[in-house]
Amino acid sequence: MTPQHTLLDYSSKARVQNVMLPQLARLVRVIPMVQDNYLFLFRFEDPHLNETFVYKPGQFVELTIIGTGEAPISISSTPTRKGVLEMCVRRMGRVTNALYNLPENSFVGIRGPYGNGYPVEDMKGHDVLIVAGGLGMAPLRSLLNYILDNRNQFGRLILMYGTKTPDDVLFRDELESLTRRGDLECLLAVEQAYQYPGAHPWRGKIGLVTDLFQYAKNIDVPNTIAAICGPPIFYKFVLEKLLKMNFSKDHILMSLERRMECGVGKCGHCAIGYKYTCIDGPIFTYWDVINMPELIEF
Amino acid sequence: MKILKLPKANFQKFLLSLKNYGEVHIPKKKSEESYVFAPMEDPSEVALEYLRTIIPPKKYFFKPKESIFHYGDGNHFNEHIEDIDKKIVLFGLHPCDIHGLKILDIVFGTGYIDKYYFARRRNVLIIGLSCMPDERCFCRSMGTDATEDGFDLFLSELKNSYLVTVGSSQGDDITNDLKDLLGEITKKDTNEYLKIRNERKKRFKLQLDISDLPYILELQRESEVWDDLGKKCLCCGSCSMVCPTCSCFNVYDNLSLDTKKGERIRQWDSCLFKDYAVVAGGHNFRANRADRVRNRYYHKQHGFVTQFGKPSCTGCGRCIQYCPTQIHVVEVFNKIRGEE
Amino acid sequence: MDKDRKIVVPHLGRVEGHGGIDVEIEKGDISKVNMEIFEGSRFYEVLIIGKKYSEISSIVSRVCGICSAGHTLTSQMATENAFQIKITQRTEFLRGLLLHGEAIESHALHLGCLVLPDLLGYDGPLSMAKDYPKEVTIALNLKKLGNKIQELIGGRAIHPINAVVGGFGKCPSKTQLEQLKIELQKGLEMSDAIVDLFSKIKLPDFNFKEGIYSALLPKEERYSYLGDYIYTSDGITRPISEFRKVCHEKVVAHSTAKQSLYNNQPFMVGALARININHKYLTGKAKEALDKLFPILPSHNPLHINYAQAVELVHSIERSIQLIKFLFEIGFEHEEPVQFEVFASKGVGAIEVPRGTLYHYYEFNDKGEVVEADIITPTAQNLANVEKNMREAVKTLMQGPLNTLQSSLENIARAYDPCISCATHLVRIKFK
Amino acid sequence: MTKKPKIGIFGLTSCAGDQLAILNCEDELLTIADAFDILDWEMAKTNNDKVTELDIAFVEGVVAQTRDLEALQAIRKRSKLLVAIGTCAVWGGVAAMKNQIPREILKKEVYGEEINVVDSVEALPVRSFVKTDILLPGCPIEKEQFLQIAASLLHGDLPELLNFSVCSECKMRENACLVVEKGEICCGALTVSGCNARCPSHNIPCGGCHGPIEEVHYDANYTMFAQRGITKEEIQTKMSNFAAPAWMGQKLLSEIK
Ligand SMILES: Cc1cc2nc3c(=O)[nH]c(=O)nc-3n(C[C@H](O)[C@H](O)[C@H](O)COP(=O)(O)OP(=O)(O)OC[C@H]3O[C@@H](n4cnc5c(N)ncnc54)[C@H](O)[C@@H]3O)c2cc1C
Ligand code: SF4
Ligand code: SF4
Ligand code: SF4
Repeated sequence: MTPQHTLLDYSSKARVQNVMLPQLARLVRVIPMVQDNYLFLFRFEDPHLNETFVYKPGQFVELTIIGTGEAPISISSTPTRKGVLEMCVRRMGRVTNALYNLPENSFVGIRGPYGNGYPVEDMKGHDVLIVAGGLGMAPLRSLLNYILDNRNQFGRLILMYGTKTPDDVLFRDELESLTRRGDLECLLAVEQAYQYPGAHPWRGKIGLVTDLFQYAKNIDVPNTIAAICGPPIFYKFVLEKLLKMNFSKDHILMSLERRMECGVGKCGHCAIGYKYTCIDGPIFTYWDVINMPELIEF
Repeated sequence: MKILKLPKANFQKFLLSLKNYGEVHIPKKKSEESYVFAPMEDPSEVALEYLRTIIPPKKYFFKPKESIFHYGDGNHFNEHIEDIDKKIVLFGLHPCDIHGLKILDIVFGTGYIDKYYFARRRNVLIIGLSCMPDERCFCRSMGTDATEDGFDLFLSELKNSYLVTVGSSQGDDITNDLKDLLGEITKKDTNEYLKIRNERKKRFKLQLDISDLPYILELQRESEVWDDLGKKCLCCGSCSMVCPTCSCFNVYDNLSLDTKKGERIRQWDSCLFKDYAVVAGGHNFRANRADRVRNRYYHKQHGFVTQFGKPSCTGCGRCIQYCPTQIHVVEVFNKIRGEE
Repeated sequence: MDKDRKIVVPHLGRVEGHGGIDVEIEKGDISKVNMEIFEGSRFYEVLIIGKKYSEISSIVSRVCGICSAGHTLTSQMATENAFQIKITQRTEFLRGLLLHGEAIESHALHLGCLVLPDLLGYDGPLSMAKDYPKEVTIALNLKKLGNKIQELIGGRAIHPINAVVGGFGKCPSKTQLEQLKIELQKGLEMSDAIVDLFSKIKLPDFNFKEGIYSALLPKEERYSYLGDYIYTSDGITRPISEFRKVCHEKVVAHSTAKQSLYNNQPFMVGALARININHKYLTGKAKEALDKLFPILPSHNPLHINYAQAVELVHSIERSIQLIKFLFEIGFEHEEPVQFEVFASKGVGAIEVPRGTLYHYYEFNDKGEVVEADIITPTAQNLANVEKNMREAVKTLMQGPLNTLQSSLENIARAYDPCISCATHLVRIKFK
Repeated sequence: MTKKPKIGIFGLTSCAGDQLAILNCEDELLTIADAFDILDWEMAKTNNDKVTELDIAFVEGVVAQTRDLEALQAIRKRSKLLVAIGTCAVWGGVAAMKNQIPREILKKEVYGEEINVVDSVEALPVRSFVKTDILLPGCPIEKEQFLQIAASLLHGDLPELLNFSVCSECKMRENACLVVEKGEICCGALTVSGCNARCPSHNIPCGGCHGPIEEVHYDANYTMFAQRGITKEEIQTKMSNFAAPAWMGQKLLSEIK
């Protein structure tokens, strides 16, 4: 089991591409979405890389703000639309703050893609239920668009997305336009549709995200994969709902977040037992999550 | 396997000749009870009686603090690998430390490959040295009390000579170059070796039964043993720093005053530190000391075992010797096993 | 100028510490000249009561960041004096080096960063650097050299950690000292340039009267910052244990720093006092510098403190090179601090630190805990003399323009390099 | 930041060691003067601007008299960001060692019975009185950490310092542990890193001059020393040298009495 190391082995390993070294990229556009949650668009400086950078929905990159540091950020765009990498970033601390202060056209560093991503190959042929709460939409958007771009390879597609107010809805224009699509059941809910003068009127539902389940009739549970992402309280209720509907714990996909310093399974920070969030995750089945100690309390 | 004999009378010459293959580093005495691996200035400095150095050989491959790339000179991230061309002959590793490196080879070489580690690994010749355990050694329980590989040469001490086992083609080159210092082994040597070997076996005082330990740990997750440890542990991280297999690190940037040039640093970290599992927004996944201490033990004897089929503890006893509050791994696991 | 006038200079920039010169001139006559100290009290003499002998030096070091090495060593010497500890020769050499490091740093800082900008009309070294990059660089490099010595010997440039009662925690290695020696040799050339520069600057003389000077007498026939006897320029030599006879401390209403008087008279300590008393012991390049800067000795012009510091700068570098040679001669084996017994006792330590003689006195109980302490800093000793010099200067200068008067007084105060934090900050002038 | 940040460097009651530590950045000093617009720094220049609003104020020292407090409040008012530099400003430093003794008594001890002009209050760190944005402890501050903070601020980031104890740095330097081997009272496990374990690297036990780490484990420290026959009192007197208010907050010193 233990690999036998030889000098040849060492020297070949000393010659690999350096995973800690970012590639130079440019911040090409910043699109404000909701307060402290903007969409950032990046392109690699090396034009070749923009074509060859292959990733899966649910994977992330380590984003370097030059002079400040690095942070793991999920890719929000879909690999089916090449050229730009979109990242939906929440302003949280040092690195994310520096990104918000970064003028368009500045250089950044990107290395990745890392993580397992959604098992899209395995999901093919299945119905897919995407349930998002609040900012949890960010990593799921990549999956959503990926499925839409490969629509015929998947069965029924349902999106349920809930936020506090219409002002918190990520990708609102995009999602609202999707509600018109016939091959997607796009269900949006806000807890409070309070609207101020001049605001865009809310056309979605009012209530909790779990209330949306009543609008998605006849879900073929054994044939459906649920991908869910949201705050702890969200998990508590959505999981309850799904389990009650008899979803297999293996068919529920969740995205976890941990402190990461390397993204490549070396620094140790994201390890939970023998699983590394960065390489074995960040997408885990609910069954995995149950078996990982110190999980987030839902 | 080629095995030769180095008479003790030739030993100093042997050490000196190693200079031809790189900067020779040897165990040296640092204080009353402590030793370190350091460059050899004179062969007489070698502390052959040493059992464990404060910091294990990992420091040669995975540095306590190093700059991993630079930026600011043009629009590039410039890879920086310290000591990339430095040839070192590391003399005197005991079997547990050779196993320690073998474990790090797995950590840094599985999945994504850590170039920094291997760039230096390929430049360091490893010369092992046999040992007689003290009351803190439990390598025998970890299966790391002997090794068949992971070295270029291995010296087993007999009364008047060393058996020199050749473990690599580079090791073979050295023995060829130094053939004047070396001789053939005899039946008598073999017998002497066996005698010493049996004597050594008897010397182990400390034992840890690791059979089904992961399972027991699974059962004992909520044991009060962890809470008691949490009360005793300073979370100073000394045990992680001195452990041959602890390899967590932090990454941060150092910026120069012109705010353009900078470097990325990686520095040893420890899962015992309070901020280790803090995520943005402030949630700490292991806010209690007890959780953090437990994590270290679980990683060594549960997580790593599940992942790679063996524990990531070599039984070197460093954490026992250097824990300021005298927390003792073996005692901890024995308690957990209910075998106090 | 016979009107009542009042000027307030709440802080005098570029002096380490907080203080003001408070001068009141009433009807053309001086009614008051006070050095007013704004520094808060830290009560060191009380803080260390009950502390163990091993902890005192690191606490009292914090009296002053600039002469922290001096405080550390004086404190340790007082403790050693109390417990009758005899230190080794290596410790003596290393301590010498540390003190010279401090002198180099402190004199270079004062001359290059405070005095020169003043004399050349800049508000500080940073603005001066635009027109005199070379001079500022030399000063900074000399300062750095001093810090390097302190870092190497003391373990840290400010508040040394390596010096302990009875010796040092760790001795520098051969290669480190070799490297230092090379840098000291370069420093010697730089210090020449400083002497040259000062020899071209004429300092005003305000008709100062002959003063009283006090300094330690060197143990051997050479210029030194260490000694067991205090010499006062009235010709009396006393053992350091009688330091209270020389500096009789009094508390003055306008200051948190105490002032010292000798026979009820102000007196001067520091570089000029040392040069006035001990100049005959200078040799080598320092002697050349002395001859260049001091055609007449003794000098009674406090502004010549700056010249004296330049001479000492050269001396300290030369002597450091010599000390390194000695260290090489005795070798580099590891040496633990001297072991000793603790008993109820008293001890005094005295060192010539950059600003003058520093005294520490402690009384210990049988557990080696401090029961009484007294620290007399050079600035405290000089304060009364600064006031005296100012009175003299005001007499000469009163007829001149106001800003000349003010800047002259500030120059005098600054010449003393009053590290006020150790006693106390600096000049406020009020014309009533 | 595109414009040069306007800064001031100030000292309250202190030994000036932290300001000196900045002056000791000999190689970087001219760059610092170029990168920042130093409006107010009494220790290094005359003609100081006392009114213009500052982007950053670096403050050294403790509040030991009413004058210090007034100065501090004025600094806070004119500054967007306040950086407390040095253990005095962060924890109280040596001056706060015996805050439990009433100032009146201290005054009498040092200045005698008859004098009562000395303005003195209980010595407390800067952050006991005003909001401090960044804390850089150290007695004195470490040059490298100061430069790192300065560069971060210039870049527009809030600097972050690693927060673990001296022990880890000490081990990284491969020192023999002074507690383990010599049974000395070393404050390393209690004290925040940053100095690269200066003292233990010179065979001298740590005196705690950088102040405590965020999460000090008092009980474990006592146990550790007790295992070696060292009493609580001995540890406490040593611990109280540089950051007494922090320890007193733990109601430790009161336990002795
Ligand atoms: C797989 C994955 C995907 C993610 N995807 C997204 C995404 O798509 N969008 C998004 O907005 N966020 C995402 N995050 C979260 C994001 O990574 C964090 O919000 C981000 O790291 C914040 O970085 P910061 O520097 O701005 O925050 P900070 O709060 O400044 O730092 C972040 C973390 O680093 C620690 N830290 C930093 N410096 C130090 C130090 N010197 N000492 C001790 N601790 C330190 C903090 O404790 C904290 O845990 C993702 C996280 C993971 C793991
Ligand atoms: S856990 Fe302790 S005994 Fe095991 S390898 Fe690490 S330091 Fe050695
Ligand atoms: S060395 Fe001991 S006290 Fe320190 S973190 Fe490890 S177990 Fe805890
Ligand atoms: S080891 Fe301790 S006392 Fe020494 S410098 Fe560091 S923090 Fe200060």
